[in-house]
Amino acid sequence: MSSVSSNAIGDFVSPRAANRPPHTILGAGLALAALGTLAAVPLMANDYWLNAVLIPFLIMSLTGLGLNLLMGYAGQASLGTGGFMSVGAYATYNLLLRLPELPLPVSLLLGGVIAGLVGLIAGLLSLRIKGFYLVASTLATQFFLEWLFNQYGWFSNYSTSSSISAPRLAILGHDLSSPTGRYLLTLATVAVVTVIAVRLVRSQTGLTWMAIRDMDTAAEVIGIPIASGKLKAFFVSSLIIGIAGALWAFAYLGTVDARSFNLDRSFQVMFIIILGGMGSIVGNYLGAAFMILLPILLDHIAAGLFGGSIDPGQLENLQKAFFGGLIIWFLIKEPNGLAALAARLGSRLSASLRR
Amino acid sequence: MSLQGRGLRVSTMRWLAAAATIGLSFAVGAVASAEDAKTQYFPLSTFRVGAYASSGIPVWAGVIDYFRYINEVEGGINGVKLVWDECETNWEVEKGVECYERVKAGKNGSPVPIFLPHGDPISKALTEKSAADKIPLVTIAYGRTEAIDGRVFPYSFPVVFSFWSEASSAVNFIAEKVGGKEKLKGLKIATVYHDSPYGKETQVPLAHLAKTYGFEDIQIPVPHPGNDQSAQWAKIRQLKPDWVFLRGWGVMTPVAIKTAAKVGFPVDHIIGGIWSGSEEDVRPAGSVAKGYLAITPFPAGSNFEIHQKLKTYILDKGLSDLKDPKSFGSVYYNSGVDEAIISVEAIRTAQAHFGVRPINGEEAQWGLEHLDLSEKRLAEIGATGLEQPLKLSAKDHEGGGAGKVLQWDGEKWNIVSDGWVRSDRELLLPLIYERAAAYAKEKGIKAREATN
Amino acid sequence: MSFFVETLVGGLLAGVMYSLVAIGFVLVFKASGVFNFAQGSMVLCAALTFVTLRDKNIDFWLAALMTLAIMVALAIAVERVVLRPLVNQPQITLFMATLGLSFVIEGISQLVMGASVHELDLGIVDTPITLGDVQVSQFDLVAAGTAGALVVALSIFFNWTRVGIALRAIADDPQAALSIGIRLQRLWQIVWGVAGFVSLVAGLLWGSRQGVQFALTLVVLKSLPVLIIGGFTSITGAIVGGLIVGAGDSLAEIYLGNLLGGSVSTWFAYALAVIFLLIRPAGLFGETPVERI
Amino acid sequence: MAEPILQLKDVCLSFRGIVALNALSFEVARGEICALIGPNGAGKSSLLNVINGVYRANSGDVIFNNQHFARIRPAHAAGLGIGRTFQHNALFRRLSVLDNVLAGLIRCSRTSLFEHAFGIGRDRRETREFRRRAEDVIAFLDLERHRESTVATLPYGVQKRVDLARALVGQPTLLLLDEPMAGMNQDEKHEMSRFIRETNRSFGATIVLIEHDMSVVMGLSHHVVVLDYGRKVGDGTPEEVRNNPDVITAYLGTVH
Repeated sequence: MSSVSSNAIGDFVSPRAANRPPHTILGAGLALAALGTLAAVPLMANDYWLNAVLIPFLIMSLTGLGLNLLMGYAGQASLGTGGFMSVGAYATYNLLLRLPELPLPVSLLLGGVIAGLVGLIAGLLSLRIKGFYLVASTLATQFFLEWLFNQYGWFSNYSTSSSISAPRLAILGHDLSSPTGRYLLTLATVAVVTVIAVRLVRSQTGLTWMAIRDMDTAAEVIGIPIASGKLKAFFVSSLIIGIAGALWAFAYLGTVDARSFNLDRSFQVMFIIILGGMGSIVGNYLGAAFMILLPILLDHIAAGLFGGSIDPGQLENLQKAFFGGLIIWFLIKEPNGLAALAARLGSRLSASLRR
Repeated sequence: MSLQGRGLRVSTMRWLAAAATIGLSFAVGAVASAEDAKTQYFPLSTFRVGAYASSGIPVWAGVIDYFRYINEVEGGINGVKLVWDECETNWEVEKGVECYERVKAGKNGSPVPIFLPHGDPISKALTEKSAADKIPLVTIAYGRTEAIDGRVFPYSFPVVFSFWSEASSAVNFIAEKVGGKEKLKGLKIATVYHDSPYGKETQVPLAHLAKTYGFEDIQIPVPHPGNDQSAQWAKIRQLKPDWVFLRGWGVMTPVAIKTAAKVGFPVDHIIGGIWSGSEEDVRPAGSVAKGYLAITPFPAGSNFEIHQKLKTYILDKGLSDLKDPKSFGSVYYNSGVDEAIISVEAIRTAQAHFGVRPINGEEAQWGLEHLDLSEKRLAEIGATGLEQPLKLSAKDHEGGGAGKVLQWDGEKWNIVSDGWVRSDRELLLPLIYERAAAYAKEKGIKAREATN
Repeated sequence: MSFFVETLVGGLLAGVMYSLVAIGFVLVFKASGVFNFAQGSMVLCAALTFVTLRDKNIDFWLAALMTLAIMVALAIAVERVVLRPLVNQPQITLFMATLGLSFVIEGISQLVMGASVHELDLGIVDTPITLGDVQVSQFDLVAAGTAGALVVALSIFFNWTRVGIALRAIADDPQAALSIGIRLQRLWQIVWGVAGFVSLVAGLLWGSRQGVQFALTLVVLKSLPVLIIGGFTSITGAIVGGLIVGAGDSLAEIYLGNLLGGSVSTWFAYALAVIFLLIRPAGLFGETPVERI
Repeated sequence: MAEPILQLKDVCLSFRGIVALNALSFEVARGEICALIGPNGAGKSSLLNVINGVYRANSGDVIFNNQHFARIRPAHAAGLGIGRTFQHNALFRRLSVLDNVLAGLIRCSRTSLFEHAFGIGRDRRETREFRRRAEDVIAFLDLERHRESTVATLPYGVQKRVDLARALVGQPTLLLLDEPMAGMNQDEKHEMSRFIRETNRSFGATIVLIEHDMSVVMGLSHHVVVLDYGRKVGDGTPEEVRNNPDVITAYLGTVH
């Protein structure tokens, strides 16, 4: 019980969720439908919904996706997520600033790649350290990066606040600084990355990751390249997280400093994938919905129910406690995450349809 | 299976409920009742939970009490009553932005005149958004110092006391103590600062002042949250500065005071900055804090005229937002009152120009840039001594730039500086304008012409 | 030189304060394999309860006793509501659950006892003592003493009481222990109770040092590297780790800080921990899990 | 006796002072089925672990295909064509049978991360190729009806077969089977023996296996090596071994 094994993390993945979801075609169809709806949103939603709800929701889903590849598929837990987001953000910022001739998507991608390389370096630890000690050691990366960007003015172009703010966002002359523009930029990025991620987890690479997750010792004996597998996982994961970080900085907040990517962020993302479902792509979206939308929802409900009647401070504390309780409740009721729940719903649905 | 089934049904229902509620709140958000509102909407972003709640709570109390006073006693601003609702930020950037986005559209047709971000990081995150939405940010004693240049930052107002003025006034107070600025030469002044963008804001001005007056400028960072400072104060003990300028936030201040005592540094030679100078900062330090100094634009005290009014009309009537009456007249409470006064006066000025009605951000921006809080006006409000006279313009979004120095006697703060300690604004403004220009250049902003 | 010694001593003593928190982690992890992130909230909860009682002019020891009672009640509740349903879940899930738990504890404590900052005076005069030309803080000495006493008490508890022996059995081989009829739930309740007691002690010392306020929860962040270095399962490790981290931090802040521009202590402890891990992947005193195929 | 594919010379191995293998020497001829027998703790599994580099011999020499590799990494051993199944189930529990078998081919993959991400270059061809090879082995070990099911849900006997399939798909020249029939009933054992014999014949793989059930061993193997406390006490054809007095005292007496 006191022994710590990397499988502890792998064990979490529900068998079905691991690879090749049951009804792939159905899934793809649903995904397309969802994408369509999301793309149509700007027509109806107001700025508040784009700026404060949908954009962060999408970006956090993307971050979850990144971490899920590392943790849910390759079984390597990390709390460096916030740090990798900040690398993506600061790298993209400096690329946009210092190489203005680069088109936005390229800078985004390069920013991601740089984050990926940093992740790869951090991932070297995983070659020797396992399980919880690895989790704890990724905190070193988290805090170091936070410090680095706060400490050295160069990264933030020596702005007084050592915070960075979005240069003009534009693709081929189309200005994207409007809420709708930023929303569509985010949506497009998320869609593309998701498709690639799905390809990846169904490829040899994905298989390698899951083999490492399920039984690393055996995997090594049958000649699966453990080390490179782990490092690839760290690279890809951090790359995606980096892109998400850049979007968070420029498509969502507009201005950030390193503390927007602090440990709480890392925890938030880990919540997203655990509540959503480890080793599941859909899970990231469900988890993000839970973590981003629910607090706002609680806020609205609370305001609606007891607006004014109770002292707002008390109300806030109540909400916090309630949210915490909800998380625990979910972990107990749905240990395999919302994805498993959704899968069950789906199968029930199709069953009832057949009847 | 049956159990699974139940879990399933329950969760299905929850999600339906969730969806419904989202839809509902969305509808509510969208349907801003078309009927032209007679009231002035004034959203408040608050932090009543999280690490800084203790500092936040008295602030809103101050704001809300003054608003209530305006509504109850003066019947609103020229008859236009204020309505407000709160949005919790936890002092986190994301939540702050979310709140801003939630409220910026106004409420029931009543527009947002002014947004008080209440948090240095939040205000920085909102700088551009607010300019785009034409909603002025009033950041009293925090926020971007460059924003003093309204030609580049039309919608950011670091009114009253920017961090640069804070630093400069602190130095000038030391000069006052040692007997003249020429005596500053050769002094060692160590700044112990919260290692964050906020904490670093004073590095540039202090370096400049050190060059000008010939004192030695020592900078000692304290990592967030600052609950262990043995290393920093060991360093102080080694360097033996004559004065320590303490720019903390949250738990950092009491720990600093206690650790100072631990290494035997005289507490009456520590000058706390604006955010290290409240009751909430020194009380936890206990007896060792006796003699501790702090510079602030919101002098503590409950015997200003306005406080008498607030007491009779609000507190005694049980209308106050203050849960613990001890905080009445505390630094943070008074900062709230200050904020409220400036906001209300800005709206008043705007009304004088655009007509008596709920006014929007653009009009409030004009109001702020033409705000003139003369001695006379302050006297009418009853804020003489609480608030310094100030006059804003497009070229100067700060106005005042002076603070008072308080000393903690173990029970309460006493004002020990004679009147307001001015900062060397004329010395620093050129630097500020330079930085603003640089910012404009980086962002491709075209500085507008100063209208006044 | 005296400056160096002073920094070192100051650091070591500061480190002990972190050990105090780390010990709580170790206890829980040993017994239930749970990496209890709510430890920080428990520290806050304990301190807040204590001062609230004190503000009602309740006698010191009585207040301490009542607080302890509340912490034990909390421990039992946690075992019932959180741990029992999650038994056999992977550690990461339990870890996340404790994060959720921390929200609950923080939310409720502040809901009930408010968010304002309290002073906590243990009546320890904190005038520095000077040995040679090296200054030492009385308060820190007291803290160190307390920590030492705590460790002794705990090691007696674990080596001589039936609970302790049962606990070691659990740590060694859960199945076997269960099969010889050790009641896991009861054991967990006891251990979490003890952890509650430890967090009370930590809460009092930290509280009197920085005032009782939300920031108390943040001490966790510094006690993590302490754990990594010492190993998740060793109380001795917690102390040694604390000393290493404390000393390392202070010296780094002074000597490395000058090179790198300060605040290095935000990450230095973790970097140190990683270096230790690379040498000993399960911490100085932790047991390495054996892998057979 | 044909030329040896595998030779061990004075291999010694000990953990924290406990001797697992004591100056052990024997040879395995190409294409034979060699059984390692001996009571529990005789060091059989340790021996396999030395052969494919999981453990490193403290001294002595291991020669495979005339290359010396007492100091080899498991991955490398696999690359040289040493397949391996495990005593304690070491399958990828949450993956389907097909994926488990495919995992056995990963080491043969020549495609890059980039190709996988975009499904370009050799990726598609390789995927098809691997799929075919996996299907063949699955058919050979008649696992078709389990192809898509998660291994954790399969009966023990079948899992053992999946383990074999995973090792086999890489077309090893030497196959190490660690108690392939442990915990099987007679029918399953016979079935498994058939598969092993088939493997040996049609894939031409040399097989070294650990087994307790003497009847199976005697029926199946061409060559038997008897271990006891890390020493070799018998080596020869089943008949020779059956009639070897040391073996009888050391071992046969103790088994059912």
